[in-house]
Amino acid sequence: MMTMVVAVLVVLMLATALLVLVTPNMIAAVAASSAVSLVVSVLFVMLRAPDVAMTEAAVGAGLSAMVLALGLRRLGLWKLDNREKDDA
Amino acid sequence: MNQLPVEYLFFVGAIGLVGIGVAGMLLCRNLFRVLLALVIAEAGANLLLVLTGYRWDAVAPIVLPGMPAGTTMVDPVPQALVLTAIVIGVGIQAFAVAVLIKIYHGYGSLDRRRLAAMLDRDMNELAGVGPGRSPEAPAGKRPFPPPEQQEGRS
Amino acid sequence: MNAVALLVVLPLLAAFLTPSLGRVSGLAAKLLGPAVLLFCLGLVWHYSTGDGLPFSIALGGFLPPLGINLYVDSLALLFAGIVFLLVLLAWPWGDGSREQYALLMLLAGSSAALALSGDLFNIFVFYELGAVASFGLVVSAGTRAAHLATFRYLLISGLGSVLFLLGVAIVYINTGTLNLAHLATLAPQSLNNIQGLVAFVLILLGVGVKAELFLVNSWVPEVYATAPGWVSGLLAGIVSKLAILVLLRLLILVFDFPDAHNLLLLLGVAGFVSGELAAWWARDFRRLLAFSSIGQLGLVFIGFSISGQAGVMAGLAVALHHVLVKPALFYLAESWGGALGRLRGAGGRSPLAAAVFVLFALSLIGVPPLPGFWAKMLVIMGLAGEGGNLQITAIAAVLVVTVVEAAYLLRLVGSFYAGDGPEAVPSKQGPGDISRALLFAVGLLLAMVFVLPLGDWLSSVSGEAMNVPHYVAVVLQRGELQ
Amino acid sequence: MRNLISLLFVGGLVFLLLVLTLQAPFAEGPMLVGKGILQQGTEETGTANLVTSVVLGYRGYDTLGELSILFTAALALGVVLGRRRPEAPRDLEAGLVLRASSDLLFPLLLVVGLYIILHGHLTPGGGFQGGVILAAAFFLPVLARPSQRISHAGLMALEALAGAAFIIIGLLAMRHGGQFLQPLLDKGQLGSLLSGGTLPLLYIAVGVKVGAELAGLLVRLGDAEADS
Repeated sequence: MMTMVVAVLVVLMLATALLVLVTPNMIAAVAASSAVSLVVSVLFVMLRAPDVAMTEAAVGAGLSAMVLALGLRRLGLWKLDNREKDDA
Repeated sequence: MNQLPVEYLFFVGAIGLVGIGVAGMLLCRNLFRVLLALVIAEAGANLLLVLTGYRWDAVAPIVLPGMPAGTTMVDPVPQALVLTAIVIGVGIQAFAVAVLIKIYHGYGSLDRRRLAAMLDRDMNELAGVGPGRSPEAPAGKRPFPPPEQQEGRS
Repeated sequence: MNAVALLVVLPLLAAFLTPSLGRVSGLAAKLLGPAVLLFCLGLVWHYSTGDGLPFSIALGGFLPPLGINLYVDSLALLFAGIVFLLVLLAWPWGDGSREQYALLMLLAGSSAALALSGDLFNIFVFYELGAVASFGLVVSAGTRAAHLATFRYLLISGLGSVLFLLGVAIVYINTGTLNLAHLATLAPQSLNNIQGLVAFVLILLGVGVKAELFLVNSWVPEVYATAPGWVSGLLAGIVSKLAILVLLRLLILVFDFPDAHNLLLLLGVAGFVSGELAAWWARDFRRLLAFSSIGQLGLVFIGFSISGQAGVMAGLAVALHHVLVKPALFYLAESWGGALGRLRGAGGRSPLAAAVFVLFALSLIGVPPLPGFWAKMLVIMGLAGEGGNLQITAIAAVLVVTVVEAAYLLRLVGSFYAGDGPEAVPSKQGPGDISRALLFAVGLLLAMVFVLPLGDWLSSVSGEAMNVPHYVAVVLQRGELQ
Repeated sequence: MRNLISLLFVGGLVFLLLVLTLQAPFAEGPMLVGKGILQQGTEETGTANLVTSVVLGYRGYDTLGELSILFTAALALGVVLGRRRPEAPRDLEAGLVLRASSDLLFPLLLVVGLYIILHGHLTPGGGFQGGVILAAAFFLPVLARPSQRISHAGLMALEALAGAAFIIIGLLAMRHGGQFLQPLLDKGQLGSLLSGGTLPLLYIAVGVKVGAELAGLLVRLGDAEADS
C-alpha cells in the first residue's frame, strides 16, 4: 500500500519536474515547479520530517512561487498564450 | 519486511529530481527556465539529504508527552541541514530573479546563446578591442595566424 | 580562547547594523567597518603570537562532534589575517554606499568563518554566504554586462552547491557525522572506497567553482572583465584563496587517497595549461589577468596533489605568492583595463606603475631571486620527488607552459617600453591604485629578502596543518562519541 | 556537441548516484552524531522538538550564517534594483473581495505565524516557517491595496534589530566565560511553552528577521514592477 502511494507520488513528481522543462508556457512552468515542491513536502512527511515538510511547503511551494511569479510579471512573460521564441 | 522497493523509490525520486534539474540547467536555453531547473535540482538534493537520516522503525524527532523512553527517532541532523539549505535556496533565488529582470531590461532577451554572444561583444567593447579575434589589434606580434575567422559582424 | 568566535561574529554584526546606521549617520557607517576590521586584526595578531596554538572551541558549549567547532591554528589565522587586511585595503575604494560596506563586512565575516570552520556543512553555509556577498559586489558595477556575468556566475555556483550537497549526503550516509576531526578518524575505514572518491569529486567540483578549478571556471573571465577592478582584486585575493584553504583541509583530513591526489593533479595541469594558453590569446588587460589567475590556481592544485608536507608547502607557497601579486595587478587594471595595444609606451607615461608591473610579471614567470621562483621550484621539486609517470609529464607541462607565460608577459612588458603608442590615451595611473600596488610590491620584495625565514615558517605552518592525529586530539579532546 | 557532453555528464551523475546510494546503508546508517543528539538533546537544550535543538543549539552557528545569507541576498537585490524610486503611479485598488479577504486574513496570518514561531521548540515549525507566514501577512495588504506601501526603511531596521538581537543573545553567553551562543536561562519543564532557555528567544529573532526579510524581498520585487 505504502509502496503504491510512494510510487505514484514519485512518478507524479518526476513528471511534473519534466513538465517544468518542456512546457512552452512560463506560467505553467512556475506552477509546475511549485507543484514539485508540494509533492516533495508530502514525501518529507512520509520520511517523518514534519519540520522540513512545513518549510518546503511554505518556502518552496508558496514563497518561491510568489517570487518567481513576480519576476515573470516584470519580465512580461505573464501571458497564458505566450510561446517563447527564445526556447529551443 | 519486504520494504526494498520503497527505499529504491525514494532514492529514484531524489536522484531523478537532481538529474532533471541539472540536465535542465545545462540544456535549456531560456535563462528563466534554467533558474527553475536549479530550484528543482536543489529540491532533489534536499530530499536525498533527508533520506540519509531515515529509519524504518522510527518516529519524527519530537518528544511528545507520554512517549515511552527509548523510542527510536529518525536522525534530526539532516533535517536541520535541509531546513538551512531550503532557506538559503530561496534567498539566492530572489536575488537571481532581480538580476534576471535587469538582464531582460538591458538586453531584451533571455536566450542563453544570444546573451552569451552579446556579453562577449560587450566585454570587447568595454575593453576597447574589436569583435572576434581580429588580426589588427594584437598585443605585440603574434606568431600564429588567428585560429578562427571573424564572426558575421564587421 | 572563546573570543575567537568574535572574528566571525563581529563583522556579521557590523554588517547587520551598517545599512540602518547609514540612515542615521553616514560617517558612523563608514567608520564602523574599519574599526571592527582593525579589532579583528588585533585579535588575529594576539592569537598568532600567543602560545597554545592550535586550539579548538565548541560553539554553544556543545562539544564536537555533536556541535560545531572552530579550529584555530597558524594556517587559519594566517588566512583570516589576509582576509581582514585585504578588505581593509579595499574599504576606501568602493562607491561609498552603505550596502557596499555591509557586503564587504559580510565577505570578511564569511571568509574568516571558512578559515576557522571545523564542520563540513558549516563550510557549505559560509561558502554560500561568501558567494552571495561576492555576487552583490560584482553586480555593483551596474552595467548590463555585469548583471549577465553575475547571473552566469550564480548559475555555476548554484550547480556547484547542489553537487556539494550531494557530496555531503554521501559522506553523511556512510559515516554519520559532519565534523572534520571525527571524519578524519572514520575516513580510513568508511570513505576509502568508491563512495569516498565520488563524494570527493562532488565536493571538489562544488568548492572548485570559487577556486577557479578547471571545468567549473567559465565564470572567471566574464566576472573579472565586468566587475570593478578592486572587486576583482578581492575575488582573486580572498574568495579563491579561502576555497583553496577549505579544499586543503578536506584533502588532508578526509580525502587523503592516492586517487584523489591524482585527480587533483590532472585537473590542476589542465587548469594551468588552459589558463596560460588563454592568457596568451587574451587581448585586453583584465581578461589576461583573469586567465593568468586560472593558471596560477591550477599550479596550486598541482602543488596540493603532491602527497605529504612537501605538497602542502608547495601549494601554500604558490597561493600566498598569488595573494601578493594578483590583487595589486587588478588595482593597476583599474585604469589599464583596456586593450593591450593601448598600453604601448605606458612605461613612459607612468614609469612607476610600469616598473611595479614588471616586478610582478617577473615574479609570476618565476625569475630566480623573486618569490615566484621559489614557489614554482617547490612545486617542481615536489613533483620530481614523487617520480611517477604522471608527475614527470606534469613537470614537462609546467615547464613548457611557463615558457608561454613568459612569452606573453614579456611581450606586454616589451610593448610598455616600445616608444609612444598609436593612441596616447588613458593608461595614466591614479595615485590610489598605484600606492596600493606599491604596497604589495614592497611586500613582494620583503618576501624576497626574507625568503629563508619565510620558508622555515611556511614549513612549520604546513607541518602543523598536516598533523592529523594532533588535529583530531585537539578537537575531540573529551573522548569520542560511540 | 555541447548538449551531448551535458547529457553524458547528467547520465553519468545519475547513474553513479543511483549505484552508490543503493549500496549505501539506507535506513541503517551509522548516525553517530544523530544518536548522540537523540540521547542528550532534550537534557542539554530543554526542547521537545529535537530538530529545533539542532537548528538553534547544536548548529545555531549555521543558523546565524543562514540568516546572514538572507540578509546578503536582500542587500544585493537592493543593489541590483536600485534605491526605491519616488511614488510612481500605481494600479487602482484591487477588487472588494480581495480587499475584504485581505483585511480578514491579515490578523489571522499574524496570529498563526506568531503561534508557529512561539511553539517552534515544542511542535513542528519555528522561526523559518512562522517567518514565511508573517511575510505573507505583511505582503497581502500590499497586493490588495497597491497604493499603500510598506516602508523599506522600517523593514530594514526591524531586520537589522532582529539579526543583531540573535548575535547579542549569543554574545551575552560569552560574558561569563561561556561560548558564543551557549544557551542561557532556565531550561524549564520539558514540553511547556517557557522551556528551552534562550532558544525560543533566538527563534523569535529568527522569525522576525525572516519575516521582515522576505516581506522586504517581495515588496521590492513588487515595487520594481510598478515602474516598468
